[in-house]
Amino acid sequence: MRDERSLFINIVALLILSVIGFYIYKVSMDTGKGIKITDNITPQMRVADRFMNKNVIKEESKYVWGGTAENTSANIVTSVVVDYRLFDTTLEVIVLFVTILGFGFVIPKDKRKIIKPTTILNRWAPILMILMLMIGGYMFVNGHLSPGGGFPAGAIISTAVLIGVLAGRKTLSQKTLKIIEAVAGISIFSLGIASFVITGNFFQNFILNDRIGDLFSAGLIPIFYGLIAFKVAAELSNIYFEFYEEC
Amino acid sequence: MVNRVYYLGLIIAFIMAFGSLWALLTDDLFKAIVVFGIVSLSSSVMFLLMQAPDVAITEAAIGSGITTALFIFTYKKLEDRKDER
Amino acid sequence: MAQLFILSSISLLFIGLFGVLTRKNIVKILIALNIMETGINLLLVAFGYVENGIVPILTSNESIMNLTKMVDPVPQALVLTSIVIGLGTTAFSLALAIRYRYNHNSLSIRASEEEEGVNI
Amino acid sequence: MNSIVFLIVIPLIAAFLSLFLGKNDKILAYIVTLFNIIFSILILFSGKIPFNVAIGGWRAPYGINYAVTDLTIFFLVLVNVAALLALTSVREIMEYQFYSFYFVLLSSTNGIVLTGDLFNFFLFIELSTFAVAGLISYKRDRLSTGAALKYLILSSTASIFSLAAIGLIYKTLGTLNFADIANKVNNLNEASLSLILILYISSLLVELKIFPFNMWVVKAYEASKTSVNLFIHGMLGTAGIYGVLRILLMVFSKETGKLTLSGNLSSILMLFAFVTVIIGEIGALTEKNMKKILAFSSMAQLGIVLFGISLGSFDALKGVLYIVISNYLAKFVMFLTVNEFSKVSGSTNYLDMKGLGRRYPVLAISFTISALSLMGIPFFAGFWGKISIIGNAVFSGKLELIGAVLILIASVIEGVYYLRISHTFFSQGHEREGRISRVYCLLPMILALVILFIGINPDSFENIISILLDEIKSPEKYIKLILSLK
Repeated sequence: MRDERSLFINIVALLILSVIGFYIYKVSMDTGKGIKITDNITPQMRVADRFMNKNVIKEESKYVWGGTAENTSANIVTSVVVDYRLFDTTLEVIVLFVTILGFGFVIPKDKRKIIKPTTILNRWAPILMILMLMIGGYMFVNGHLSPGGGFPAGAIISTAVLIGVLAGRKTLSQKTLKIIEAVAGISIFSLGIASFVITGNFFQNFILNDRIGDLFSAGLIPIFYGLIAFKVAAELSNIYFEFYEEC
Repeated sequence: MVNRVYYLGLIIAFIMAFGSLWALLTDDLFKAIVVFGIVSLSSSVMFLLMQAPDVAITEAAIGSGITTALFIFTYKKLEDRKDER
Repeated sequence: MAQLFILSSISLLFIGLFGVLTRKNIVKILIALNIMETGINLLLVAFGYVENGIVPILTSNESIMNLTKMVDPVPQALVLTSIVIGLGTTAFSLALAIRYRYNHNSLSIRASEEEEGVNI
Repeated sequence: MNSIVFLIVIPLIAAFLSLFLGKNDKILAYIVTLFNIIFSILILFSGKIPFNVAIGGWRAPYGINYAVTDLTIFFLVLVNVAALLALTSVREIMEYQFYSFYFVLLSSTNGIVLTGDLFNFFLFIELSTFAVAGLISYKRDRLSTGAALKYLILSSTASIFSLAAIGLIYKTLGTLNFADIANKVNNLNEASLSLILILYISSLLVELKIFPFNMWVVKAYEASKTSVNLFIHGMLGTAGIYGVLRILLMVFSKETGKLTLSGNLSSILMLFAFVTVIIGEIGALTEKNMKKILAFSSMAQLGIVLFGISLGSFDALKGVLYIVISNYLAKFVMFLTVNEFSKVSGSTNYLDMKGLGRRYPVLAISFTISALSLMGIPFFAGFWGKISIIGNAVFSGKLELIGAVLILIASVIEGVYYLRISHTFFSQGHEREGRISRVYCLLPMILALVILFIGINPDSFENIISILLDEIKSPEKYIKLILSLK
């Protein structure tokens, strides 16, 4: 009885999938006129062209390495994430905030006891933590020059807290984490409002006239990435504390 | 040179496809979680082949590392509950 | 190369969808959902891929000359967002799953119907 | 008018502040909601509509933009007023998480209505999904956990589809801006367009409670508090209707000035709407639990709305707007009434509410008025909607004719179960101890009077609707507004 039912569900699912697959195949083979899904379109035919040439405001502007532009982040993905589409990123931070809030709200409060750690873990934990903090810090400070950025940096910093938890060392309390989270979140939006007061536009990068490729370039981007990193780290560390009892 | 990269991509694509099928069809929950972690990690290599190092780092840290850790914590918590009964 | 990327990501998408539709264990469903999310992220980045493209990061003056060879940065930016959303979904639904297990003493998605005595 | 972004930023800051305020959260919630209402009404009367705001100073197709037009401001006021009305039904002290979720829901529904960017729209929908899932699971008991889990899994599956659609749009048209897409959509292949649309709409259909995505509705309504039901109905549902209107009719419409969904898609949507109406009406007929009945009924009403949209004519659209407003008001009256009655009778089964209508005639009469409006009895608000949808559908084609007959049958079924409930309210019952304060009777009465006013005097509302229809008729104005901005 049970097996027959699961077999039936499997067959129905395969049918649905094959219908969708057939539909996608048909669409990709369709020879109507107009742009097709299978057409080969390069970034130069999309909005990305302006992002890469950094000429959204002035059409004919050009830039060189070490010069200034409307956006001075050397990593173009970062410039899209934290400047051209900054509002998306702030909303993403809110998504993480809401889900972690819901996580802490819903999860049952019987926490695991930490088994007494071995000497090796206990000894090496501070060194590992400092290493993790350094890598995370490097990542968000250099987010506008090299791959990386606030989100992985936050994740790496939070692993430092995780190691602390597993090694049974007292690092942070949940109350502190909550305060870090709220302060970082509020300051992201206050920076947005500050830019409204200064320039008249929300979430504008109002520190200008620096050079592409410098460590201190890209205006507000490193600041935003730093705030995001601390917020993400605080939120993810909160998850570990929900699972494990603090020592 | 291009060929070698292509074969690497092919191998990773097979690993991902078989890994995800295995993760879904196996009965052992813990095995499924670990295999899912492998799938996620190999997808980050795939991102690297697609010239997207930013995404690769984020996927490796968040998609592969922390998501898998969350699954394992959940598994442990559910195991604890089983012991009580 | 682009074809390989698109095909592999679509296969992941379909395998994940199959899992979401057929699995009964909630944690399994969440794993399937995550596989789907990985697939969609790969698909989005694959849409921005250019044959023999280079990384969209400026390292010197020559890379500014090579802007036309760069892969599309916008899908990568979107995927950065969608990865974090995936983490959020997973975290929230795992917490709900734990609570569900405590309430129903079962991880089956149809647990409430089974308890009510509906004959399946 | 760059300050329009405050409508979204202020609730988000309040969401962070609510972590620390404890019992004062309720006051903060009222302050923020009132701020949103007053701000949106100020914009309505500022005389600067329509205008466009580029966030961060990046102009329209490149950055994210917020466009405020007549349609936007209409739904903006509806959403914010719904938030205030629903907030009045929060009586007991809630934990701070409730208010955090509420603030995020408020800001995300405002954002859904305001935004002019595809990916931003998707993010706001995700945000509202998480907030609603948190609100549904607020009770943390058996029912609510399961309901929230199912809702979360369903909507995240649907959101993955819409993410695929966003990717396809970006691959083919190379842009994410609504106006730019509407500008370029004529170049797109017919088959590709329908694939993209069907993938993208899936996440909206979850919000609209349409057939393949509606198994979450009944359990979620049953498991959650009345205020949460009102949040889902008034804020999320209204914003979802706005999304469908904007995306189906203005962004992805192939011919300007004419409503043409591509042929297959409109019949698919119609079939979905039929099944939704059938499920809703039959489900409501067999249920005894008032909350479940209202959930099924709102499902059926939204099915009618989708049917009207997929008809593809402007007269039907007029009817759709009437049904939207009538359903919006009527469900508020019904949920508030049921909330009060169930507190007195101690259960949500309507058979236990016998005789309450005699003691509290104001509430029961308001309930009956809104039921009559939902059924489409002449000279109630819903009548003008149903008459123009049916009148349009009868002469359009075979499938449309079936739809018209189905709506008529549905009205009869609605009549059966709603009048059964009203009859139960007014029949002889035994005495009870609980009392309902007069203050709580006031709000349903006012809303019922509004329904009556619109029904008797539809010309007053007709003016607003004709302004909205003018905007939908000419998407090129929207395109011009956004793309010409420096």
